Amino acid sequence: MESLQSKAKELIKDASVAVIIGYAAGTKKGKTKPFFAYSEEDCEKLIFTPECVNNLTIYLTRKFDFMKKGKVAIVAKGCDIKTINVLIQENQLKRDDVVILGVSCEGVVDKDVILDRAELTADLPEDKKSIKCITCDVNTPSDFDHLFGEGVESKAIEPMTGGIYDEVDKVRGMAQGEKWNFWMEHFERCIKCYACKKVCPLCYCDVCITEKNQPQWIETSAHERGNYAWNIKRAMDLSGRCTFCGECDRVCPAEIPLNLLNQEMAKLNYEAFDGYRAGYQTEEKPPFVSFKEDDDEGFIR
Amino acid sequence: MSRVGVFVCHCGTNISATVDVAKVAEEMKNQPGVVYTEDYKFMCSSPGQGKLKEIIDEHKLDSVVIAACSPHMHEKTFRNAAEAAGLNSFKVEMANIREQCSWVHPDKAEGTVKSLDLTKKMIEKVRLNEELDKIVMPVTKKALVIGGGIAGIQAALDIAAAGTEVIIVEKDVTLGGHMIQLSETFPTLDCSQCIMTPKMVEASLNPNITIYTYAEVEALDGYVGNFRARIRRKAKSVVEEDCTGCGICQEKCPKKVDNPFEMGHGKSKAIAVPFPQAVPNVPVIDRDSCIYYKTGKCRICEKVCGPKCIDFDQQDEIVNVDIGAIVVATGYDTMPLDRFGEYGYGKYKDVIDGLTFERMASAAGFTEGEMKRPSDGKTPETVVFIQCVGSRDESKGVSYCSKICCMYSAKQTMLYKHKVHHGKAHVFYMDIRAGGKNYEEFVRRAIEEDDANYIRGRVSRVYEKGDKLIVKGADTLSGRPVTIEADMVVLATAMTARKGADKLAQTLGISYDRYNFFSESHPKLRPVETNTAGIFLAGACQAPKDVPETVAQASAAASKVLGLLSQETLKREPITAEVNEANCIACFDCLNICPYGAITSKGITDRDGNIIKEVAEVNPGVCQGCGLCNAACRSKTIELRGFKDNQIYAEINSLAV
Amino acid sequence: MTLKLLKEDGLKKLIEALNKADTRVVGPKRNKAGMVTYDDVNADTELELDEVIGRYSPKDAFFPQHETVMRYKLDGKDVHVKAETPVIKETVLLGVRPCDAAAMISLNKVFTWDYVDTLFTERQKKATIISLACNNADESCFCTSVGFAPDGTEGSDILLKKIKSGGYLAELITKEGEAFATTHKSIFENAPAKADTVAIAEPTKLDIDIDRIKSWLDDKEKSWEHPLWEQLAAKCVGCGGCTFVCPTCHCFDIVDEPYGDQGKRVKNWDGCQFDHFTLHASGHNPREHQPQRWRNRFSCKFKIYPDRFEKKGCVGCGRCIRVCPVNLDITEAMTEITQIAK
Amino acid sequence: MSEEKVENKEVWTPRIIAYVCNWCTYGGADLAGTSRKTYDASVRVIKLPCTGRIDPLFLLKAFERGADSILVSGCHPGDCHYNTGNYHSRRRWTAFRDLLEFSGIDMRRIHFSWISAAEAVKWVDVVNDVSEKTKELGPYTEFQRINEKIKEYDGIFAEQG
Repeated sequence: MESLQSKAKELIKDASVAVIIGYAAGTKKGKTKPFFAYSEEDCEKLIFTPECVNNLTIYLTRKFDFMKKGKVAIVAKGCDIKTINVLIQENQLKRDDVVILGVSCEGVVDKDVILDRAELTADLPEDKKSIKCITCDVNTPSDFDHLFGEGVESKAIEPMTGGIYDEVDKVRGMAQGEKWNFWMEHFERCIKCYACKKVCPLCYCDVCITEKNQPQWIETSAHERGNYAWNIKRAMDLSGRCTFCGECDRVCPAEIPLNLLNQEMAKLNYEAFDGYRAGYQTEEKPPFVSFKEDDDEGFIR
Repeated sequence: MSRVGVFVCHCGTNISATVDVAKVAEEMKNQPGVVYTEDYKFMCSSPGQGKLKEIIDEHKLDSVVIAACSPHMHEKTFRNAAEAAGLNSFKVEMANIREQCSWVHPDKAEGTVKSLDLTKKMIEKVRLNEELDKIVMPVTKKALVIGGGIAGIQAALDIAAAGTEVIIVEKDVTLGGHMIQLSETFPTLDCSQCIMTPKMVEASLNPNITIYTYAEVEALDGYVGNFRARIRRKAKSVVEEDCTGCGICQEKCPKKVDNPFEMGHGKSKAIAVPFPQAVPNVPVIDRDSCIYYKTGKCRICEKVCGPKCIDFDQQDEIVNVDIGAIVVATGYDTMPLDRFGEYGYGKYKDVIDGLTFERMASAAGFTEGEMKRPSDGKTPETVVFIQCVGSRDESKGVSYCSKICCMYSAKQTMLYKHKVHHGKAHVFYMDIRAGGKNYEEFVRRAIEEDDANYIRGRVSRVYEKGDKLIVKGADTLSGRPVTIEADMVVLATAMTARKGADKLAQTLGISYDRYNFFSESHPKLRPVETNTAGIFLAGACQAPKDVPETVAQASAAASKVLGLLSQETLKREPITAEVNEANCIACFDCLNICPYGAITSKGITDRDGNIIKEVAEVNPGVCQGCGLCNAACRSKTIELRGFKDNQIYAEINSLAV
Repeated sequence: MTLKLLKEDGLKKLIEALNKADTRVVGPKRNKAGMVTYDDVNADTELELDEVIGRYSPKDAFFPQHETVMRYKLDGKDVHVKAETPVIKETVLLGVRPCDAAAMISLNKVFTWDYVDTLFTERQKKATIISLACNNADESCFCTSVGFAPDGTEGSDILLKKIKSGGYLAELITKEGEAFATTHKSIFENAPAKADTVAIAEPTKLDIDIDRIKSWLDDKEKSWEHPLWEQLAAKCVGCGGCTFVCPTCHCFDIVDEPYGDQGKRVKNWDGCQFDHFTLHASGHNPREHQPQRWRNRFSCKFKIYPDRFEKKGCVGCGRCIRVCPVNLDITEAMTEITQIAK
Repeated sequence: MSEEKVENKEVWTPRIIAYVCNWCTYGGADLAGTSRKTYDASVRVIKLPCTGRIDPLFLLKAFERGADSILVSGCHPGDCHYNTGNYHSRRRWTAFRDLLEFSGIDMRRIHFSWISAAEAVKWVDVVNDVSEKTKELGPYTEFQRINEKIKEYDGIFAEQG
């Protein structure tokens, strides 16, 4: 990643950017951490490995102050750039305010996978990859200002198949009662820590509905009723927006399969709304704020 | 704690027969916040309203629930009464225990249980109702009329007559619309040009009327009393102000083109007025046909023009106008006939439509009023008129009746007979619909005095044999097949909505039906209003109409406009969205979803005037209170007054089992 | 201190006996998602005693994440209010780690400090803690760096140590522990003179001096606005995972949950890492930025706790490190401050 | 046990919450009244300006508050008083229905319809059909179990409620 470091240094040196949001080695084996480089010296700590799982675009949102510091550079994988696109689409970010240091990526590690040093240089085996990487078609970023890592071809995939979508299909195939029990078993474990929303770059509301109690749509208690309402509300709010960075699923201390919920919605949006996939463009209006007169209404009598 | 008064109406026995109103009143006493309840025979009666006022005053009520009929029936009544007693009118809610309870649930026990629920639900809601003030808006005292046919002209003249400024936007080169194409009009047979031309001239001379021809409304912003229309004035390539209308350019122009005004039968020029009495009498260069625009050479018109008003480089001009009210009078089209192969239209030159016949019969038309069939110019000895071509025909055409064809076909047989005394007119009809003043008499005259042969039945086929058209049909009264050797066939084509009417409706934000005719607000009681306040309808853009009806509706629309514009300010319901600026994060889903463009971005500035954040802002004048934004907002930062989340929550929660 | 022996089938018998006595047993157990948490145990086979440590702390046994404290019901114009008096069973915390046992003492100080939270103290009073000394530690364990030990006895009534050949050596720490062993004397047998126990884990000893950290924190001039907070915690996304898994974090929120014309007042876990935790009704937030919130959590552990309760606020269980999605490592801060404060 | 069930069934009447728009379906329901058409009394109407105002949260809360079935009804496409409100809501419902179905909600308990102000008969038919189906299905115990569980867990205020 010498070229990434030297480009970063260059950007800092000629003051093109105020800060570079990237990754550095973590404190524990197999861990990396989000890192903010303000000086040329800092830039030497920047890395990019398959352990760089975080979606750093959260630091571009209003939840943080980085965008107030001036122009910001960010190390972003193809999947992270999808989030950037949605943020642009939703008026949260201006493309010109960010320098995208795109990194080619053949997959990052799944949660709880800790790689040996030797594995780090070799190709990452499929079973150690995060599930989002199985269906990735943006291995080489679609939009960037500078690209690092050559020769990685974006895979051609059939959208909404394989990987998580096979899991989605499994749940779709369950009987109604089975589905209910499946989700209740999961939601029962929810501890309402809201780590899912906190880590999500698209949950950027200043005041979340969960913080309102007049009225109290989402009960604060971590019981199934409140947990169900919360998880459904969140999946609904991310419908047509979620870019499958998988961060919520990764951070959930209760191991609730949040990817399943969000990707069900992604699949639905793709199927019902003309192949819409969030994060692949910045101009089109998202499905929930647009419509077609001939949208399907088979369910309405 | 709130002070709610609950009034349970018997509605005579309409409610009390199937709802235990006394029990409802009694049980509601126990509801939190309720300080007074009563059941009463007729709440909407004068004594009932008097009682309401009295109790509001006596018990210092801050909210009222009337459990009675539908709010659509009497909400206004009770809100006005409460307001008269000093209560904010939005602190009154109705529980619908009549239409949605006593009248539909005959079981008294069930009805009473439901009434209790419904009343309790509204108590819970009304306690959270906010005091709202009606929105006061200024009024721009100027009107816009879209369409310069008889409807538009009539509406404009009536509005202008009251001293109000009005703008006519006409898509065509001239005013006049379809009516100026007609030869003579039923049921009086007076010449259309003779009665229409003076109106056109009157409009053009009226100082209160501004006319934009060759222009279209491209966009509309704003709301009742405060619209802003963007009008595109297409380049005429002629400086209108300088043109004297001498006509020399048209005379010298070397490029002949088909004349659409003559239904393609006469010829016109690349620079022309459609007909000599056009208003304004200013020619327009048809850039698609003009030799200069194609080859860069010619410019003959420029050379011959005395006042030098030819401007080949003229650009479209955008005019923004502020107006308070709009009359839409865009008229109709006729149905394309390619679907009716059996009548041979397009295949045989002598099968023509009604409008072509009008031009043929017109003294100023392409035959100068003589009956000459298009194929060889011979005088047609036998003419067959076929009615309901496309109308009342769900399979190939439209299901509605085009309304005017019975009358104009009768008229056309008469015009024909008056010109070809020995000729014979046959009319195939389904039913004769002559329901207007002197209409039936007019049809009888065609039959009895002018010898038209009316055959009840449909034509199955028209085909050529020699120089004749063989019309095969059936006489359903006698049950026999009929074959007529005709020289000319005239089709009474269905009236349809203007092409692009749906697009205009979307631009204006008015609704339209499945045939693209614009929808009136109520078919009986609000026939000239649209559902968008401040926009009115006149003429055949709403449904097929004849001239007298069109003129009547135009005058009606004008009176609605004048009524509206006579007010200094308008008051409207404050059921509009509001933004919590502290929490708004400007994702603008609300802005994107709003059907009215009522939401815009606003910068919040600090003391030094620096923009520190962007938020959504609602223009309460434009907002119609649909609440789409409220549902779309993920954090419920934009809410609809009167239907806020806590109010709906209270309703749902009150129904907990 | 008395030593006893639990034979190989000792835990089995113990759980059976406790079940019979209608005593609640809480121990490390694998849930349906595959994580080990502390939950109700009905058989020794459910116990996951080899897991380094459970995902969450066992504090939930005394301080449930969701607890009703009061109920109300509207009755006409009246409101009936009823304090909650749940049935609290005798409970045994079995196989928890010594660090967690120690943490329960720290927690107790909070709930008995100014107001005695009887729901908490009742639960604690009725509980016997039988902890299990650690034979394994992972990279995140740091108890020895903050003055605790993998075989520490603080907070435990009984400490078990695994015997190589099977069974456990039981150290009866407290009077309650002794009484418990007496009640179950058929299970707690006399210990042999010498038992060969499995080696105790040795978590990496970090270069941390908590006294020095405390005095640095005491010196607010130096520490309060130190750039270190920003450097370390700028990346914190405020997910609060650390507070929910921490055995000594104890903040809660009290809210009303209505249901039709009735409802209840509940006490739910809250955390200082959430942005609205300190948000005032006015809109002002004294801890506006995440690094300030993280400074609070750090100070709470290493200054406020010792100042107010003369107890350590951190027992080195390492859960916050394991759960953190951005690798915000509390030991990194402790190591750095130890250096700075030199 | 079985006896108890039978007894319960006799006293149980379904609770159906209908979210309807002010202009079309509410008008249709009113017309049913003025035309004195009778129908099942288990429906409780909550009036909103437009189906576009109906939030998925309303449906969740209705189930949380014990609804056995839910009806959402508005203007036919093209009839919306607000031009496009029902088009937007149709999209929202497409997604939300899918989510509910995916998460195991019994979709036989959620109904959508377009009922114009003229369609009193349709209103009557739809309401009757929904309540009939709901009666066939019985109370929505699967969902209510969450409520019951919470009550049980806490030892509800049962004696006074």
